Amino acid sequence: MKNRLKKVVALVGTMTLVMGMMTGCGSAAETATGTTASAATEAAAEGETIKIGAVVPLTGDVPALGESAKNGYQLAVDTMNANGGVLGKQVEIIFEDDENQPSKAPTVAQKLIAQDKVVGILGATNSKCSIPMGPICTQNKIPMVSPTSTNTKVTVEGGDYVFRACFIDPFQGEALANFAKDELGAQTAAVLYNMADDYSKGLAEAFMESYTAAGCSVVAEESYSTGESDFNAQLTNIKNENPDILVMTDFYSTVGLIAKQARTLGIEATFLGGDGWDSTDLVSIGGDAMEGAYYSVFYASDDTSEAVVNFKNSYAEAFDGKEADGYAALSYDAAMILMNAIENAGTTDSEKVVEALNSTDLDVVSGHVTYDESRNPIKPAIICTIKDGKAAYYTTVEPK
Amino acid sequence: MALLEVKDLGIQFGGLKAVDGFHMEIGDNELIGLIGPNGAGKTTVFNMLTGVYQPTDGEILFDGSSISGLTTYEVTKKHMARTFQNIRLYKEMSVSDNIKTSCSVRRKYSLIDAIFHTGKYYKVEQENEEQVQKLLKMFGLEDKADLLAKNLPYGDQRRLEIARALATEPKLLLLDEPAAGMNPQETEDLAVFIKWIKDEFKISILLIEHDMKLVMGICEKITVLNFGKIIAEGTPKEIQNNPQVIEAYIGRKK
Amino acid sequence: MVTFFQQLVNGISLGSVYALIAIGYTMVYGIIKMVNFAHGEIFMVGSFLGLFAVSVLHFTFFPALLFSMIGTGLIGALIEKVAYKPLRNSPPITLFITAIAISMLLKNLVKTNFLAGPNPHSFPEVLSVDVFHIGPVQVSYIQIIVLLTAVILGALLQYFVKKTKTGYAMRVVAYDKDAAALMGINVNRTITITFIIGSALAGAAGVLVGIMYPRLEPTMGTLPGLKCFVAAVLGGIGEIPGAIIGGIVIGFTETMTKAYISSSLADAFTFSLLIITLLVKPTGLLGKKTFEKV
Amino acid sequence: MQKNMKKGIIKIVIVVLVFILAKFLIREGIIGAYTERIIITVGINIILALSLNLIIGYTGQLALGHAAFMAVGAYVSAIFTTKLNLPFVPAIILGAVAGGAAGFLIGWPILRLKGDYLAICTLGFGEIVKVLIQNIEYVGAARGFSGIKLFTTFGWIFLFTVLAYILIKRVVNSVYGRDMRAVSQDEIAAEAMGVNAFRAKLLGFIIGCAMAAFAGGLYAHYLMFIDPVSFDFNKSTEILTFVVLGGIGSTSGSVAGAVILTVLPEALRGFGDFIKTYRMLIYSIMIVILMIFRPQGIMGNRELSLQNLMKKGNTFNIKGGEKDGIA
Repeated sequence: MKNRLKKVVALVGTMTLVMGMMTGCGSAAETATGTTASAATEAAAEGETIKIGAVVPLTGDVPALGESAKNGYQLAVDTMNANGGVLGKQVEIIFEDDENQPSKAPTVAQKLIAQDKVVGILGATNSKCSIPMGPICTQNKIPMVSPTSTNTKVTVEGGDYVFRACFIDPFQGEALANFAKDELGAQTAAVLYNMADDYSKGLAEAFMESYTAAGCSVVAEESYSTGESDFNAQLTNIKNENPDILVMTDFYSTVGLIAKQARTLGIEATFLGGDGWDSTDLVSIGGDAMEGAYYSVFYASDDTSEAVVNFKNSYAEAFDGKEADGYAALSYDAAMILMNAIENAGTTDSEKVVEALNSTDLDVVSGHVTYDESRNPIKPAIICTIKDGKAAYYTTVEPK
Repeated sequence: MALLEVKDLGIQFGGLKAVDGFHMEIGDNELIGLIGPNGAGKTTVFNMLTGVYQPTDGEILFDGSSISGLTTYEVTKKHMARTFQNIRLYKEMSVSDNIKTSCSVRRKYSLIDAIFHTGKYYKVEQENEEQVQKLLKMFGLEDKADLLAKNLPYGDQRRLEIARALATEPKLLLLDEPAAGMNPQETEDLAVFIKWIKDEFKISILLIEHDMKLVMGICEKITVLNFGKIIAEGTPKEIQNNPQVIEAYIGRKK
Repeated sequence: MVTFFQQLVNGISLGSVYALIAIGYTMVYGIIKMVNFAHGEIFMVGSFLGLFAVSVLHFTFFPALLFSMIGTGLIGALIEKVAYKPLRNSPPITLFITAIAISMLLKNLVKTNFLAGPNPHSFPEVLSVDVFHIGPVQVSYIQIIVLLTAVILGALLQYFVKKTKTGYAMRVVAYDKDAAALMGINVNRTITITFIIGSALAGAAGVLVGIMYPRLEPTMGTLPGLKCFVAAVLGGIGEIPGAIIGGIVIGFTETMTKAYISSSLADAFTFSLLIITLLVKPTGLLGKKTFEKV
Repeated sequence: MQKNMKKGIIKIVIVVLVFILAKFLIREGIIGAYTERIIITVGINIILALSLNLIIGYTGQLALGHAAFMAVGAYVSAIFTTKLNLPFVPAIILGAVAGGAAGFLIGWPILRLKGDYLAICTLGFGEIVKVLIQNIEYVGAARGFSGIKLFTTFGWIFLFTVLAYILIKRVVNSVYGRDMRAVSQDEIAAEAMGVNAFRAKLLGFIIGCAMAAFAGGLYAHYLMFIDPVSFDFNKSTEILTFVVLGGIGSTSGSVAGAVILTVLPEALRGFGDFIKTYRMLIYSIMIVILMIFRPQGIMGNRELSLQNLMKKGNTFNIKGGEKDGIA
């Protein structure tokens, strides 16, 4: 009998341990008065700091973007705290890693809201994480500002609490299409995109739509999937069509590779691309094949406007000489937009902060920001070009 | 009508005629021996009878219907079970589960019964359990029911393999060198044991064996195979002083 | 018509890359009947070793190739000794799961900041980039080098396996590991040598691929690894000439699918090719029939 | 008959008690929204681990494309609820049926293959499904399928996880489970004992795939957004690690593996960056060591079940299969 009793006690013990572990790591901060999250934000306001959450891809397949985003957010918060913080209180930023996975983003957002009692969330960096995160923030009535998610669904399906700091794919596609038609006078285009990547496919489709609408023709549409490195088959078909421009809407590492293979195959078309190109490694991988290429970007690193220069210097200073890329700049802007809205709203109550966000009228690093009715910013797109191995500002495309 | 009728059975592996013109008849409740030097084709005959190999020619009639061309489990369903030369038990399963698996050939219930634990499920499981206990008692394995098959001593593993074959309620049991690796005393017990099974279960047994004492002792008829052909058939006494058999085993006297 | 020949050249050049990796796969599987799932990752490590040799040690092409082959060979031997040897006679599932774990380990190890870090790197130009024109069709210098290396290494390996003593020992171990041990063949040494050669070949392929497609990232090994297993199986697993033919066929079909059918379904075609081959002719084009004796 | 009935009732009472306790904790806010999300993820991962364990552990077939069937279930059920406005439960059941059908479709040709070939073919099938979904615009292709209604709550998850556990226990302890295990031990001997080996393997495969699809349905209606990339080879390996860590061929082992590997990273979320950044590295090293020193995983083929506890003798009595006829 004793033996069996001991075993029963052991099982009950392990059961409670597991339950404890689960509730423990979940409820440490939650055993507040069990009120809904939004009311809790008032409780936090009395505390000494204003807590803001930030969801970034620190691990997973794009940690470089995560690092830039984290630096951008941190710099914005430090600058804000330096001159008095928000509503007289210091701002505390809490980072969480979504591993660039759609299944992880909502969980960490929920953690930030429920456990850390944040008043607003910055992120996520990529659209595929922002889309599932949006409804969580709206449900919990916590404002969310995504710095670099360009997929339209982020705000459309995210709900009233979801904003973003960058332009959306259709606008970037349209800007590129008009730029190609008017500035470059290109009548025929070939498009090569990564059909397994939501950003690449989205931007390619947006470009093709605007380009054909503007009266030009897409003579070749080719695609590939993630991890592929041989594009000769697609490029040979494209060479056959002899297009004026070749549009590649993927990230800098793949674009560099395609550009090299295209030039080796003897394709003379001008290369065109989107914000995914924005990295110092683009030229190191693409080499001189990138010379004379154009790409739309959130911000031009060699822009001479005072806001950009200050940002770049303080970024280099804060992060031992690292050069700020588009992701860092936009993350910085998103943080500024959110903090500015809290300042204007005079309280951390989310309804008022959302109202303030909607009426944002602010100059940030990537230009002047005001919001349209579906909470997307009306902002110019900047076109850069690669001249003797370096990215150079070329022109700005104003929103219609 | 004989239980098993084999006419002109043969199989060819590439150029080699492994078995040629094999014939045999087994009536009800008979114990037949099949002997021959190593590589004579004994196990190949077994594998043809049980559907492991498809014979290239010849006919196998069992219990009135032809079974040449059926798969192994269809042959077993028609009440012919076998054991293997080197023991092939389910090593990581318990002794009782090894036997219970064979019971499902006869008594089965649908997946729905299994999931919703219907009355039929309990009835069939109960019957299977009873049969397993019966066989365990008969084979003296009841106290080892929960042990893993791989942990049993060699003799018990041999007996478990026979018990597992008997659980499929065969009419004809094929034993492939059951006495392999046994000392004289164990072979002696095995001979008594096989005879007892034949009478207790009222089944026929076809026995492949090298141990002459065992085969001559208990078999009613013996067939001798050499290089795939039958060289002699008859009662143990006839076989013992048949010149071809002696020659096949011992070689010709100069 | 011109594009067809150009696509043909593209197909063969891609195929020769796959052949180079497939040789390693087929050798290891042929000898110890084990799919070294981490082979794709050893190929990736080979690329990074090549990059290290060229950019840090400033080696030229040939010394960098040797450096990478020696490096990957040692890593192959280490993996075999540490992870695979203790499991030599455990069920295939355990071995397969260990291989998956090793590939995860290599991928994440290279991803750490101590080594290459997560971001893509570019391979400096070591071989001349000029291009030859045979009529309208053009072939780049690197494509020729890769094809030649695949054929030469394949022939060398075939000679080694068929003619030398160790090669003979390998074939015996492939046939029956336990019997070979009884015949006085040092089975462990033979298996280690097999792993060294297989991994060194993957290292060579890594360097060549690094030069041909100069974008290196820790995850670059998985997809080619899979496709080269398909090539090895298609050619008849365990057959070295089969691996080369299998590689060329896979490279060819992939290129033709991309060119003429749909470039987004190319991978699906490659894997369906694998499933069809295994069902129609499980031993592949050149493989021998083996069956289990009851 | 009564003895089984008595034990059955005790188990049901315990399960209901735990449910009420959990519901109470949630209402009181002791289990906050964040922990509730973890519990839901744990539930889904348990069902996935149980379904894969049926294929790998009991039927002995190393299938590496499990995430593909989860994808089939997720997308099919999402189409039914979001595009055709079917209610939740029929939709995920139809998703499971679709998963089972896909299991049959791919199982029929592939299950004739052995060991390594089977593993690579199922892996290849996983990639094919991913590429196909990426090419279907109706479900948003690579951009993902968003706007799926939120249906999966704690209540549903608790119910379906318990049901899944009971289903697996009952299949494993039935004639069909024994046939599967016999086939995985020695296919030729099993056939000689009257077991149709191919059918046993196919049945195990279909049930496993249907259950994975069911879990996919729950996943889709909890995350409200699914995209092809989240059902790739990494997801299949993740499920494989649950089964391997828990113990291949042990039902409660799979549950333990799923719980530990889901709660651990969340519990460690608070601690230093070291574990977070090197998590995958630690997992892979752990598996290699595990395979060498403890290939049977934590639980081996033992079973921690109430049944053993009630009996004299130790909780982890070593025996081949599950003796108790009841869940």
